[in-house]
Amino acid sequence: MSALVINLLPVLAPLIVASLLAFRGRPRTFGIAAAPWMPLLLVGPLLLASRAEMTIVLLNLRLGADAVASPLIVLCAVAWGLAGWFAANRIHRDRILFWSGWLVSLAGISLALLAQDIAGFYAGYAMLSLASWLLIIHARSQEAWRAGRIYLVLALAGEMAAFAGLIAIVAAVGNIALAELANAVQLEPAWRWLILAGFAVKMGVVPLHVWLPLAHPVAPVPASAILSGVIVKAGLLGWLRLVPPGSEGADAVGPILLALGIVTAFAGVLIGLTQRRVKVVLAYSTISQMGLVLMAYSAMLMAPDRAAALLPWLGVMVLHHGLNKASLFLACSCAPGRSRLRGLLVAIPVLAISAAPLTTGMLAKTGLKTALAEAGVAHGWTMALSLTSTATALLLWHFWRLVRSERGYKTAHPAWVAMVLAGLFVPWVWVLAHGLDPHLLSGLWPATWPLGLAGALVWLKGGLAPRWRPGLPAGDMVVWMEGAARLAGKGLARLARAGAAPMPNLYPVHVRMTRTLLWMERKITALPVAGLLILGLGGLLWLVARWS
Amino acid sequence: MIAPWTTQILPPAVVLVSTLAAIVIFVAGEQRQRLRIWVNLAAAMLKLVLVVWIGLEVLAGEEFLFRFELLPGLELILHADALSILFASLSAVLWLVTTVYAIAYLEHSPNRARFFGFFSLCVSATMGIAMAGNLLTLFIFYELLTLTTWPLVVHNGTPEALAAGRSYLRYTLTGGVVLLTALAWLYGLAGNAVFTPGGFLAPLAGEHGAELRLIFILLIAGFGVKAGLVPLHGWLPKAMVAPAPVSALLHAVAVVKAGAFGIIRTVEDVYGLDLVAQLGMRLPLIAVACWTIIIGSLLALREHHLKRRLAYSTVSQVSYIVLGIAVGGLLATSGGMVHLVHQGLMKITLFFCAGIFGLLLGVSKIDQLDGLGRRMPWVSGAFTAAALGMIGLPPLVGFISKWYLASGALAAGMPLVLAVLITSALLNAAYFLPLIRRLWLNPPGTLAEAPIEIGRLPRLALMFSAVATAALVVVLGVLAAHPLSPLNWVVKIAQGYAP
Amino acid sequence: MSSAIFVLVAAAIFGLGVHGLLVSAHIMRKLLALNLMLSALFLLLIVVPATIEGRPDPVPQALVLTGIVIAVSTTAFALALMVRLFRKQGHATIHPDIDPDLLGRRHDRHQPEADNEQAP
Amino acid sequence: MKAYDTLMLALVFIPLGTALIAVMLPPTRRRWAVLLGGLAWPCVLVPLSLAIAREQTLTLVFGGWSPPLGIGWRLDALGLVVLWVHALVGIAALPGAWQRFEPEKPESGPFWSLWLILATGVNLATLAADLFNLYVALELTTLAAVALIATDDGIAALSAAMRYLLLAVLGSLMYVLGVGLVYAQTGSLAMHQPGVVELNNVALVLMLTGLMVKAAIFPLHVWLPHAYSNAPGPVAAIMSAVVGKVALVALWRIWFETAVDPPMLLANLLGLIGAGAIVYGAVAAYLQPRLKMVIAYSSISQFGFLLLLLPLACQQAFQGAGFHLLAHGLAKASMFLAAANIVTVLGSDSIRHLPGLDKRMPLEAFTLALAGITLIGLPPSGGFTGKWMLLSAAWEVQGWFWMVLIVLSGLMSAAYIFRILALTCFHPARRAVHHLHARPPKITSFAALLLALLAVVIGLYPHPVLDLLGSGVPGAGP
Repeated sequence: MSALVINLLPVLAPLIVASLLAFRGRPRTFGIAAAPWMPLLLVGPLLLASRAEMTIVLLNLRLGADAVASPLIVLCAVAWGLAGWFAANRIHRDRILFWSGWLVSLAGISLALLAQDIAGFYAGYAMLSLASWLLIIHARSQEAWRAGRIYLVLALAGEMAAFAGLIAIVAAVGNIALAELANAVQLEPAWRWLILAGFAVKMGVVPLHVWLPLAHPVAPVPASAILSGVIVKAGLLGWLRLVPPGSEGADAVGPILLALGIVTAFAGVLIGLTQRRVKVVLAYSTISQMGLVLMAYSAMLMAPDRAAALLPWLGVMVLHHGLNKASLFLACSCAPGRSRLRGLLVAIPVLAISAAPLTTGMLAKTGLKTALAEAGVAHGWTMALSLTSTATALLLWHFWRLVRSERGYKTAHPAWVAMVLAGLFVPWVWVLAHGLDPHLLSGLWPATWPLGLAGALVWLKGGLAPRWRPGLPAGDMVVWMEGAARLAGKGLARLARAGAAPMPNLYPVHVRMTRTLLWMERKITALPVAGLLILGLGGLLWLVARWS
Repeated sequence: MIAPWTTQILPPAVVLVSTLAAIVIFVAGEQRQRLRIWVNLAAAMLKLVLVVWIGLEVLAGEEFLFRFELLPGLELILHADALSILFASLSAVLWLVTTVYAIAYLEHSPNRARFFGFFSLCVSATMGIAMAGNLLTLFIFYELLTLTTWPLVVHNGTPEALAAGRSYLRYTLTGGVVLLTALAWLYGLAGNAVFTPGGFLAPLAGEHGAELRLIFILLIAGFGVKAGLVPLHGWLPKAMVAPAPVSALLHAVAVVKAGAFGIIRTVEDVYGLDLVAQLGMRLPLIAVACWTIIIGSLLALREHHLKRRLAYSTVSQVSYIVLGIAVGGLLATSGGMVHLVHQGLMKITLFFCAGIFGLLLGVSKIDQLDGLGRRMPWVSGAFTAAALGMIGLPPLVGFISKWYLASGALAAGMPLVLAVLITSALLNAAYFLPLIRRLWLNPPGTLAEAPIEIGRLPRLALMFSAVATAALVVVLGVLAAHPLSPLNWVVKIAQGYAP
Repeated sequence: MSSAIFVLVAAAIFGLGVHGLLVSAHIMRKLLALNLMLSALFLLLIVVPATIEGRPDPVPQALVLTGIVIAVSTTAFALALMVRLFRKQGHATIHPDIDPDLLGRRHDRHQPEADNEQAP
Repeated sequence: MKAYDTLMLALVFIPLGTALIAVMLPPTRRRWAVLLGGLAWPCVLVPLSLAIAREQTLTLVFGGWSPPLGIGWRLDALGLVVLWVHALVGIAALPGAWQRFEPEKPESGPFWSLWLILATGVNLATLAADLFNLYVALELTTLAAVALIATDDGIAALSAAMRYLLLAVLGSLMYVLGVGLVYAQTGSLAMHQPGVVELNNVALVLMLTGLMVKAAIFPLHVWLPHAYSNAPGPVAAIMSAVVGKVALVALWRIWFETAVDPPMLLANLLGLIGAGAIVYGAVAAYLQPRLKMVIAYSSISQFGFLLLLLPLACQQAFQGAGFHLLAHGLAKASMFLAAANIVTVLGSDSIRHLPGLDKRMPLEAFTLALAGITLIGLPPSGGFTGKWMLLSAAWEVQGWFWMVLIVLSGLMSAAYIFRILALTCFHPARRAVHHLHARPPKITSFAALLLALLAVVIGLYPHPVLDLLGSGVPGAGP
């Protein structure tokens, strides 16, 4: 019973609080006050770590925190909670809209995290995708609507693709527990690709990344913090849940994903370098970081037997990126250029993400490298990996130069500071808690030289960014996509018009018929005609009778 | 275990309850409003109780059968099996809600006695369809339904209402004629047409294959008119000129569902899916359903009149039922049948809300919905819930149907059907999400401040019915796995057809 | 052999009658034509049946007698009707289109002014 | 046996006697006499029905003179059905006639005795056992009917009556000519022994045509619309219900019972004529500007059905046609009675005055709707039963064309019925008639409603009638 309550609370409580917002007066104020702290409820299941089964709910819903979800649960609890604290003081307009979106997406992600059956997971994921739309369009400016539209189209399409895939599983084995999924069914490759592509939308894997650079700048700061820090990782969860390492046939897709990952990692950086707006730059950096996560995941696919051991390392990467990226987003509205201290507070996550020695970033890189080594990937890949950190460093340098000129609130919000500290320590705690070997010494040099390279480049050319800039729009290729969509829309409209055939108007026919009939009647009413009719009919009958 | 005479008397009783109510209402006349209200509510309650009673008895394995020889060799059979209980309980529940809604909606409007009289008659016709035990009975009540809904369609008496009524009759009576032909033919061939799970025509398939094929087409066409299969759907959008409760009942329960129900009976109880497949009629049926689903959604996408958009969405959604039945197998069959209930709930909620917007604020076009969310949060909330359900968003009922239909389609090895379902879901999103956005996020339009003349009590009644059905949409979705949920009931039925 | 002639004569008279009944305008003429046809009919009834063993068959006689009764009464009645029609419309012919409503024109015998009422 | 003889005698002599008595009574009393007579003779039908159910036919021969010289009567199931329709409609029409022909009105003088003479004629025609008797009876009926139409003296009614008279007499002359030929060939006039009318087609054709004129089968219907629509309501009711039907029944009898297997081709031709009647009547009814005209044309369309019996000759077809005769008679009569009330109140039956009628005269509106359902043949109603039997007959003889025709006819009648209903109940009353006349007593409305209800109810429990008809199929019916 207690297990049920504790596991259900993180999902139900946000929804209840959200429904409180509907009532004017005290309930609403209470709801707004309570909203920021909802994520902390996720700690419960994490500590409890036991299943709860609800046979009558949804399609026999099963809840519980497991190893796969736990890093995300931690991330969600910390990052989302701190962002909520931040939002509590910094969001002033359209609070109902903001908080309802915030709470529903929280409920969604909690359900996605805790659900142990396919239907439950999909339900949570769908709630999350739709509700986070509300966070994106919060500003309701032209730009926001556009970003929201593009996000919605991509998210729904991705969701449907994922739905098709997981329905293929369900059709084969029913709505089984995710834990048994690994080797319950062997899937046609097409379905697996559908699942991967569907969740890749959330992850922002190239070429499905276009919504991130549009959504992050328009969303309010705390919202983009969780979008970029937490929500994008829901896609990763989807992969781990539905295409778990070790499910047969999955290892085949590993190399392709690996290539895709490295492409994403570099593409994110390169396009990011051409951007001028801080949050857009951060969005692209997120894209490239997700590329790294993708590589790690593909490594796990390629080395299924070691997957269990690699899972904690993946957790490290997730935590590291999520927290640091969230703190960078929060920084954007805390006027980081105003004092040295604030500059330091920005610098720490910057360095961490560009994997400076002894930072959590170095841990993440180490994790990734071990993973690749386990997967028996050629040495060249590892080389490329180091180059990605150089690129990231350049991108973040670009960000650093832009962010110092950011204005915004004069005061620095404590949640920001807390987020920075969390980014600094939580991954370490995680490493120690899981007894992982951080490879400190062996990791030093590989962590140092890419940065040095980056520094050199910056020093030589005074930073690439300012001078060399082909004017790519934010969300690069989305422009073409929009054009294509418009054309398709026109086509559909024409099709629909063809479908609706109008009823012919029978009125003139009716009138003519009346006239003719009345004329006829008048004619045959005249006695001679009538008599002739009688005789004629008789004659006809007689002829027929004779003839037969 | 109950007395044998009860098992004979109950099915006709369920049908006749609302007929009696109708007679009382007609006789009482226009002025006796209080009496009318009480008779309506009492009859609805009574019917609900009876249906639930029968349902529980059927669950306990009781046999309900009422036969009456109409013509030599031509019997009027009313029986109660799980499927009829499904439809009957849906209509009973929704009738109750709609009655409350209609009483409030039509306050101070003329011709209420006529309206409620035919309203009740229409429900008893629906009940008859649900309880019908053979094709003839089904046909008889199907025709009665046409007769009793026509006055409701033309109720307003405006020229366009009359035009709508004309086209309604043009379509439905033609459908009835087609059915009659098929019926006579079938009786000529088989001598009888008592519904039997798995069908009873298999023995004839040998020498009469071609005729059976033709009869099947005729039957599907005849029922398809009411079920709104494209291109037989023309009357549906026109009929939207009727008052909101009518359109709600028409779409959610009475007419459209009657057609779908007839198709279910035809496929499952007259032919049996195996025979249908053997006659080579299964794939065409699936094709028609898919085509209707897609075209209906496209037409809805293009429509700017709120109720008409909803109508087109009905056209598309009802074919989910046909699709599920035609695809067959446990999963798809249950998915199709459960959509009978789920679509009913969602669509009636949508029409309730549309009606409320129209009545209170005079909203008829979708661009007049701007910013109504703040003005009427509850109604807009109900609308939103139902619309999201239509899209198939978990954990709402639409999701459950979609889930079963899709997995059924794949289990039957038809990925194309899955593609159709997904496309339709996206199209649904494309024509419902803008409405939701207008309700909540757009700046209030001119109508959002329009004054409301309706009294407080009727407003509450209207709101109550909308919110109640919306609550069902949510609850039945969340508790889909509950042993008494429609889903489980339907799975029980489907096991009878597709073990 | 003789009967053949009679039959032909009867047929001729009948034809004349039919023509008169249909074509002549005045009702009186029509009625005369009617009687002509009747007498042709009686002639036929009397003539055609052969005699049964020597003595004439009584049945046709009976028939003809009855026929005559009917003919007389019919004629009388028709004449009465004609007279009333004449009184009403001033001429004893049947107007070709007796029902103006059939031509779309309004015509209310019961309520002549019910037609041209304005909005009450 | 004797008992039945007296009963059959009563069928004819009660109305006849009452008519004669009525003539002698002072005008104020006539109504009462007629009321007694009109209510008395139907009571005879009850024991007769029982008798018919037991032994299919009853015969009566007068004073030892055997036909053809003497007069013989014969009653079978079909005749019984006709008599029942006649009785029911007659009783239902009484209230209307009662308030229409009050003693102080001039036209009420002859009406009441004519009314009973018409009844006599109809009963006689139903009972007649030989061709010539039939002729006499039909002639009597026609004369009475013409006189009744003429009671409402206006130019329209009078000339309609005159036209009816002339055409009917022409028809009956053709018929009796045929009879003469028949006798000349076979020396017999008995109706109920096959082979009397040999395949000498002149005779057969002459009789058929004559009867078709009297039964107003399209295209020989020209007298009907004006006659019906200008006759007083009760008269129109009784005429549409039985007067035309009697001639049709006679046609059936001659076809099935008297003629030696008539050529199938001829049967099909007659069926086609029936089809033409169905279509033409329906279309014309749809286009009429007056309510009574609509009803009249719908009768033409419905008579077409009864001709379909000839091509579909078989047991079910016979049952179906007989049942349709019953249902249509009741429904059509009720419509005419309702229309009569409407005319009385609105002063006109132009359909432009119908809007808003459901408020002013709800009973009449409801009657029209109910009767309409039967005419369309929607289940459950008498019309549907008849139509269904005909359908299954068509199925049995594999007559696909007839099947389609019967099915489509429902649609066609739906067109004009629903046009009327829409106008009556759902048009906003734009052209309100500015002064309404006194409402006729409720009983008239209820009488009409009762007939319509009956027409629907017999569809719910048709067994007695069907069994009756099933037992008494005409000789030629296979």
